[in-house]
Amino acid sequence: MSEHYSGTHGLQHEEPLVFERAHEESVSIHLPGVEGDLPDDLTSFARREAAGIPGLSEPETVRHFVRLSQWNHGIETGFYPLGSCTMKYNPRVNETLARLPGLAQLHPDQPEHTVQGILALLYELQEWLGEIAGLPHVTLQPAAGAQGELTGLMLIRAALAAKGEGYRTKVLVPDSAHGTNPASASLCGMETVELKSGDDGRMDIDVLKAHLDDDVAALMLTNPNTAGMFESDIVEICRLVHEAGGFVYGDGANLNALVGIAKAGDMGIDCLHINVHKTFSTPHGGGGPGGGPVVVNETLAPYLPVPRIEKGDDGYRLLHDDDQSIGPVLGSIGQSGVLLRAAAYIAAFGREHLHKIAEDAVLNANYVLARLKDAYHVPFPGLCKHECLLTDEIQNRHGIKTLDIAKRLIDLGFHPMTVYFPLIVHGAMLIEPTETESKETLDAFCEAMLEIAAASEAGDTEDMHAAPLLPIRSRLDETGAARKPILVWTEEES
Amino acid sequence: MSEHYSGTHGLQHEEPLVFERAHEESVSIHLPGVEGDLPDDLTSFARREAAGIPGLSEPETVRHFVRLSQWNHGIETGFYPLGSCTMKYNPRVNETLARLPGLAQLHPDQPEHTVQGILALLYELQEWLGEIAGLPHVTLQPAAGAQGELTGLMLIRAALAAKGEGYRTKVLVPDSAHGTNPASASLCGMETVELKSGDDGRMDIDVLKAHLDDDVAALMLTNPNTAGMFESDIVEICRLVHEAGGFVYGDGANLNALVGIAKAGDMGIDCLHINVHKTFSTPHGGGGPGGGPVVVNETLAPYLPVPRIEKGDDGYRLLHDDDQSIGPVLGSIGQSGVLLRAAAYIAAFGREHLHKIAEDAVLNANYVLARLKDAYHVPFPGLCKHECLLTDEIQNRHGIKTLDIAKRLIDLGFHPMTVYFPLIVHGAMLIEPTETESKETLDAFCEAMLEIAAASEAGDTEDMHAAPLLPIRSRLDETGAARKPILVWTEEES
Amino acid sequence: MRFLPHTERDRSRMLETIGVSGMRDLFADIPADLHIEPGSLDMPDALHEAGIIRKFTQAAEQNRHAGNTRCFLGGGTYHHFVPAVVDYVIGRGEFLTAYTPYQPEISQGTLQALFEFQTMIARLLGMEVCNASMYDAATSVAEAALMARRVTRRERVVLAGSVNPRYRTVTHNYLSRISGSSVDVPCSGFATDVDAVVEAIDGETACVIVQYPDFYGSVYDLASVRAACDAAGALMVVAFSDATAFALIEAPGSLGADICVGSGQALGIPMGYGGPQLGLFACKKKHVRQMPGRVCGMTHDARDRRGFVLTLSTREQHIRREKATSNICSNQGLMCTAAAAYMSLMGDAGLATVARRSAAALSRLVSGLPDHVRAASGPRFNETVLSFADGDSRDHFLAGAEGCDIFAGIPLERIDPKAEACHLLVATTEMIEAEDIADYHAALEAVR
Amino acid sequence: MRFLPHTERDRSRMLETIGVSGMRDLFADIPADLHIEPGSLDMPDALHEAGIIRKFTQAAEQNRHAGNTRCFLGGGTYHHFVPAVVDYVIGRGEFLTAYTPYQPEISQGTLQALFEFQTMIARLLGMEVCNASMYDAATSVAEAALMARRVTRRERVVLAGSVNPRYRTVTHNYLSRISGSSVDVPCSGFATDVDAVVEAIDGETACVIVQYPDFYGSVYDLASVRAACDAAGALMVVAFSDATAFALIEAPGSLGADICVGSGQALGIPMGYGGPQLGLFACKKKHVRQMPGRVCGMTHDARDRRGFVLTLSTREQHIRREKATSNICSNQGLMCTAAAAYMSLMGDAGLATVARRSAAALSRLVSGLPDHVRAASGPRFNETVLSFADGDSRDHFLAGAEGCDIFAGIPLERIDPKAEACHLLVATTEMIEAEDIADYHAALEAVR
Ligand SMILES: Cc1ncc(COP(=O)(O)O)c(C=O)c1O
Ligand SMILES: Cc1ncc(COP(=O)(O)O)c(C=O)c1O
Repeated sequence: MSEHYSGTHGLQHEEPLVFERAHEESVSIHLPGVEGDLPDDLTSFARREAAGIPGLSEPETVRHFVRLSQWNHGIETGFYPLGSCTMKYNPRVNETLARLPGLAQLHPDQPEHTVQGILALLYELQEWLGEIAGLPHVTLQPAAGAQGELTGLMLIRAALAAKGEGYRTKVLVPDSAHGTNPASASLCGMETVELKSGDDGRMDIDVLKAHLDDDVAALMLTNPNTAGMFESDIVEICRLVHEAGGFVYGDGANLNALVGIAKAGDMGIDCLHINVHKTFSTPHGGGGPGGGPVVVNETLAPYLPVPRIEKGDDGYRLLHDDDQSIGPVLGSIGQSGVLLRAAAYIAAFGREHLHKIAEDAVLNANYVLARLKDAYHVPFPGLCKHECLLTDEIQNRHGIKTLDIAKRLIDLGFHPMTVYFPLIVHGAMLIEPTETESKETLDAFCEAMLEIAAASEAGDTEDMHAAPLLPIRSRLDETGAARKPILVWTEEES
Repeated sequence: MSEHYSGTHGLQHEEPLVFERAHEESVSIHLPGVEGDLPDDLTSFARREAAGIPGLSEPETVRHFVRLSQWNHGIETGFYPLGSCTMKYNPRVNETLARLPGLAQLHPDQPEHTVQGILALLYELQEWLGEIAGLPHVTLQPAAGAQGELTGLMLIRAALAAKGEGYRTKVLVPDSAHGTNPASASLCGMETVELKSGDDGRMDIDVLKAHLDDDVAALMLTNPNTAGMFESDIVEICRLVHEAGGFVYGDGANLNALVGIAKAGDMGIDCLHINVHKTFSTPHGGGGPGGGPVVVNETLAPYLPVPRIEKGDDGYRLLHDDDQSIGPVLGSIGQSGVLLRAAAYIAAFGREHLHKIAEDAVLNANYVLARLKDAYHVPFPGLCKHECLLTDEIQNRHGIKTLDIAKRLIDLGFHPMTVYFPLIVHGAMLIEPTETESKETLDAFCEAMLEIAAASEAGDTEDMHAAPLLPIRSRLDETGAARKPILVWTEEES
Repeated sequence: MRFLPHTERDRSRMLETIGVSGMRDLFADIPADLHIEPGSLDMPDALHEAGIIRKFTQAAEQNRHAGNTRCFLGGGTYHHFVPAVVDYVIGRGEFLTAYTPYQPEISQGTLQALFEFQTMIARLLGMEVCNASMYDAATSVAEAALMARRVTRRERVVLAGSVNPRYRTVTHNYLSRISGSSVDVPCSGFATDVDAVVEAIDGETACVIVQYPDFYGSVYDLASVRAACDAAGALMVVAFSDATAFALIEAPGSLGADICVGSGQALGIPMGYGGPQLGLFACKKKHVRQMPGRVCGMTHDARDRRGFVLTLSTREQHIRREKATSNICSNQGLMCTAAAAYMSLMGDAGLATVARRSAAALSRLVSGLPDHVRAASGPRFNETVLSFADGDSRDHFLAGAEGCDIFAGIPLERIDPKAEACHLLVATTEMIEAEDIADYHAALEAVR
Repeated sequence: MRFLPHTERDRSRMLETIGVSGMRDLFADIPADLHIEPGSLDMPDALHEAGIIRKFTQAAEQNRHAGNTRCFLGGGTYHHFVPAVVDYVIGRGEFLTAYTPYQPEISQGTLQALFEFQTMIARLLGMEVCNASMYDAATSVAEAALMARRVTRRERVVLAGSVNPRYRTVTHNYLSRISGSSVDVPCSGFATDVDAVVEAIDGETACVIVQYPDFYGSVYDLASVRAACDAAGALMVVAFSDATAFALIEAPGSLGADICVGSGQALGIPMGYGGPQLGLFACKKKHVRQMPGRVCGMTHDARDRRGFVLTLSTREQHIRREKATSNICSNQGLMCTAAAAYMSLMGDAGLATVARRSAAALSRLVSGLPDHVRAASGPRFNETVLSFADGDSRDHFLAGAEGCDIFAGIPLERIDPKAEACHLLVATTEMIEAEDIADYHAALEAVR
């Protein structure tokens, strides 16, 4: 192992499934509450056969999950440069705060005068998000970015309907867009039209113009886009869409490049979702939870979902009913625990430091790009923003694919970048370092990438095809898994 | 790897020293407090050169220590059968409780009326420990078992002095005793006389008698002893010592075998320390902190250290002064945070379950003994208590030593047992499973031990001499380390 | 700034490598008039960690919470006990700070936990397969309706009026922008009107959605609904709000559910003022390719060792884009791990105890009611409706109870805007002790 | 019982393997009359986890703590800020639930952390080597005296009277049962009487123990003490109670300390009502084989990779038994890891800020005192003595301040029984804000 990278090594245990650990009987757990038999009138409904939930003792449970945890790479254990995912450090103090009984143990239907503290924090977050985006009206309800998209499109449809233009249902989506954009459009009953990106990886204004007609409800656009490029024509783009009677929906997944630098509202964007689990550092948790607040301008504000947090003379309250509102998109006011962590992240930076998030994020991406641009093909040269896009074009000549590079990185101690996304280039490798990584880590990663490129050049590719060799598992049979899916464990599978 | 044991594998990173990670300047951390320069009258005392403490950012610090943590075996990651150490599960809820601001953020010199809650908990713990040991007078002050020993011997000296027998300074200590016993005696200004154990690993009454004279201050004895054997003659032993004018000091490190089964006080023991980090499950923390409360009978009670927690009509208070007291042995009332965890462990078992600690602990040790007794030499056959003692006598014939067995266990996924202690047998392997291990784990461990024995028998010993092969480091050069000690890092060492 | 590792010297060296002269040059592609002055946002100054702790602690202290009150609130969120172990497990950085397990070789921890979760949930619900989470129960119900439409290629969705109004509103909201209709079937007496539901099922019906136990806590026979679905070729979707129920009463799968959806919050997740919640989604195996959301499958690695991967991703947005079964991407992964740890600790026996005590507490509460309050009739699990003479007497009681540290129930109209303002939705869990019920009764007596 | 994994069936199978018929048989070697009836202890019944949480939470709520008061208490324990990261690190099971690193191959985490700790502490104190912890400052001082006796083969120990009385009492206590004498040198004006200390050093003296800054916070020149030690062949032992001081004022090592001992509690460890604390112990390298306690050393493994081990164990009780340098075995290992994490986060700059603000707060406090209170004169770090006209006026003020959520100081006689009952020992840290000092002054004015 070179001195540059950490590699991976061993002190981890094989661990069976929890079902294989289970005893014949579950270990008795001592619980509070009212002793009592099954109430009489429920006996005829009683469950006949036990479900088969293990019931391990506490020591066994802890050891089981601690061992499992050690099979994961996390941002706390290593670099995690997944493009479009903004895997940054998750402050530990935020975990403590979100667990304060006075914040975590609140029922969503407590009388509002008993939850003024949390409402104040959430209300303040709304204001901060509105200010950062330059779009002052906010809903915290959407549970993640994708739901934010759905919410935003619903708002746009509501505004169009109010204008008597309910017939507009076409949504323009660049071919570089994330899959959730078209999927959200469909869910909202709209048709997606894909816009081919220009040769520079940016939106092609002519292509856009060609699609702007009376059916257009909205353009959904990500800025910087998923190739990491800022859409420099953004003002013109928004103007054109507005002129054509449509709205501009901003996918805020890449907000990390812009915090404190430029505002979506100033660009002409009408509506933006913010993935707080990206830009504002709430932990990804192996898939979620996230949070996808939506910020909008004056025009869309009347339609925001209920319940809404309002500030009155006698404190904060929840507005549950509003005729113009599109109604709720979730069964609660939002992912409160996640939102509190986002508020804590923003508070730690504050006015004077918030722009440094974007500065260091963009600095890091450009640094990686600068160090790798000779060894890897850069499809869209020039400045990138918070992430940089490479392809495997050069390595392909030696039979090395993006996947091989990714898996080899694992053996060198790094989580791979996002691979094969965006779809607009062949063999994409999208690298997003985020602002919380040190130069030392970036250098180590670049050394690893350069070593892979050199090895590929030298035909020294055996390790790469077999990679990863060091983790607890080597490449997994994903095809087999999909062909004959085994989604639950049964004694026969063992 | 057999299906029986987990082995160890890899997803762990090499990680440099924190000094090697450091930047030229430290990253600025934002702190509270009163802004201000160095007060004038301190300028002449100002430090001239910075110490050279790294100053990493928070993301770097977390990753550094998380990676280091993964290089450790802990009770949460696997079986830890260190004899005499009682490595049992440390309940997670106790960690939460000990961190409650109302318990953790108390200054030891707050007025007593502002700390009634914690005093109540600690007072209750005193009562519980006294009841469990049958020795009702308690000090929570000693910081660990060894300090408990010192404290106990001080009490004994005080009681002897009060009787005008201050000349008694001889302490009888079986040769199976833990090293702290003679070391504590020396520290207390007493002379140790070592008693040779009998052939059955127990105290030899004749040897004892031969040493009982007018100089004897105390017998220090561990029961069950460090060979895991109950001193069945305990009542007679105590009687003899008392008759000779001495006291019996009990080393309570092995209390786990007796909780709720039998009381030290009933046996005639005058004074006992309790390692709460063993019997009552406070985490060992890679070396400490521990807690070594001392429980004593009526005779020794007047001399207990101050401050003492007393219960009065108007609540609890600390008694700081008492003429008869030996005075404080620590700068505070004790390791409060540790003691609270112990109280929580006891509370979870309560009256009806406490004896199950000892029952399952003893069951587990005897089960392991039963499974291994044909493959390994058992120096003292018969029932054991909470731990069982084997030796490498059989394996020695094939050139395999206790150390090799221990290191091989590591590769099979287990922490080794205590090795080469007690000193009364050659190549000791002292195995203490504790009550919180499952039969499944014990079986896996026994399989591993049997496989090692079989491999040794078959001369298949290569792996054993080279072991461990799987962890992040192989055998370390301990001799070199001691010969030319490098105890701090300097740039030249790198 | 303590989260940013660079020193100024690092920054200048990096800028040099990039070949630009200053930080602002990195943003040269952003039109100048879009740039805002650094530090010009209208925001408070940065807070140090101690200040943030102070701020949040003070806010927390302004709230009253389930730790220092007796909480009889339900309506989809329940104050069950959460063992400290659960929180420790999901607080470990390796679970907490991992992304969606796209690289399975270094994500086996999350993946095995998800597989265990899926298995346990499927078993608890009596269903064949289960995904690795939706946002919450309300969106799970909506997604179930959408899935039923895909499976049956029909567009009409029938919802029992006794389904939690929040689930229904979100479902109607999700369905209202696409073709087809969704209808609510009125309920009666704070219970499901099974006959009316059966009546509403027709040959166009993609699915009927019932809640079991229903929104009002009522437990009832689903057989006729199942039969009507069979007759009409519709799917039966069973929703629920407290998953512990199925350790006690028959699981929806055994009652014939084609899709079973609801909340997993009861399984080790704090109430959290509404989130993060956990939406559960289970269905019959034959429909699995129409299921929304992430799912983990068992497979093996190149050395033939058992391992786990995300699978069936051709259903998902990142592959199928506008044709995906759902737009969901980030989900509630960590909450699945929490639920898995919770269920491992509890086991069948522990879950049954939780459910039995929750039900026993309700029985006890109801059986001791003074006669000026009426409880809804019929079998109930751990939730029911109490009716007062009028809104004033109810609100008077609520205020009095609050004074005794009791959150005595949710005014029904808060969740169900159509309800008269004199009812309380009341729920119990194992966190309610006999003494708390006595105090509840006393508070009722006090306003008699 | 949730901590015990066995089912009854497991137990019977195991008993069978052992070859006994019942659990009681396993205790047959214990004389029958010693057996007590299972369940007969006079103890409360078992509490479930929710009950334990309730019990401890209620107890915690009866206490007032530094989180909701302003704490001006010192005397060896200080309310410095502890970043959440520190607590997370030491809460990770791999650090928390490991034993002393006897098997270095699977304990490199603890060992490297200890090595980093030793290095950082040595650097902070300006000393050459450092061990991996003593129980607390008081026992560290006692062990330093014992070590100095071994090094010099002399028996007389001189303690400045300005050493924390608790450290002195424990030290006298440790020394009183072995031959040799230990003497206290009176101090004057709440500061160290350097001349008297120098005076007390003679040719029999093993060491002189001074505290720096002393118990009263006073900072003074150690040069003459060092010179006197050199002249007499005695060791100079420097004790301290707030290790952050040495980010600001010259380190004891640079002032010539042979042994430097004190408290590491200020370095990331909560006050914890007295424990767990952290005793620091550093010395010159040439004396290392007389040092007490565990120590970690750098070495390499069989494949020549850098690694760490516990070393110099031939000094210790488990090898040397009655001839060991100390009886210490379990120590404060986890607190070393906490201190290492704390110092990594702080760095030179952060520690200097902590120290500077602690001192600045004291200056501000003292400079604004009304004239009915007198502060001790001379340079002070973050602690001083305030004197009142009499005990009543002091106690009156203390009570008033407490009413304003201020713990205004420790009555000096509580720690130093010989002191008159009209003084307050007052300490400040970076947790004290300007506003808190204003409130302190206001409280003083209020009782004028
Ligand atoms: C560009 C982009 N848009 C939308 C999303 C969807 O956001 P979420 O996962 O929060 O639903 C993502 C998430 O990866 C994304 O990268
Ligand atoms: C038998 C015995 N006595 C005494 C001790 C010393 O206890 P402590 O480490 O708590 O000082 C131990 C610790 O290992 C022990 O096993």
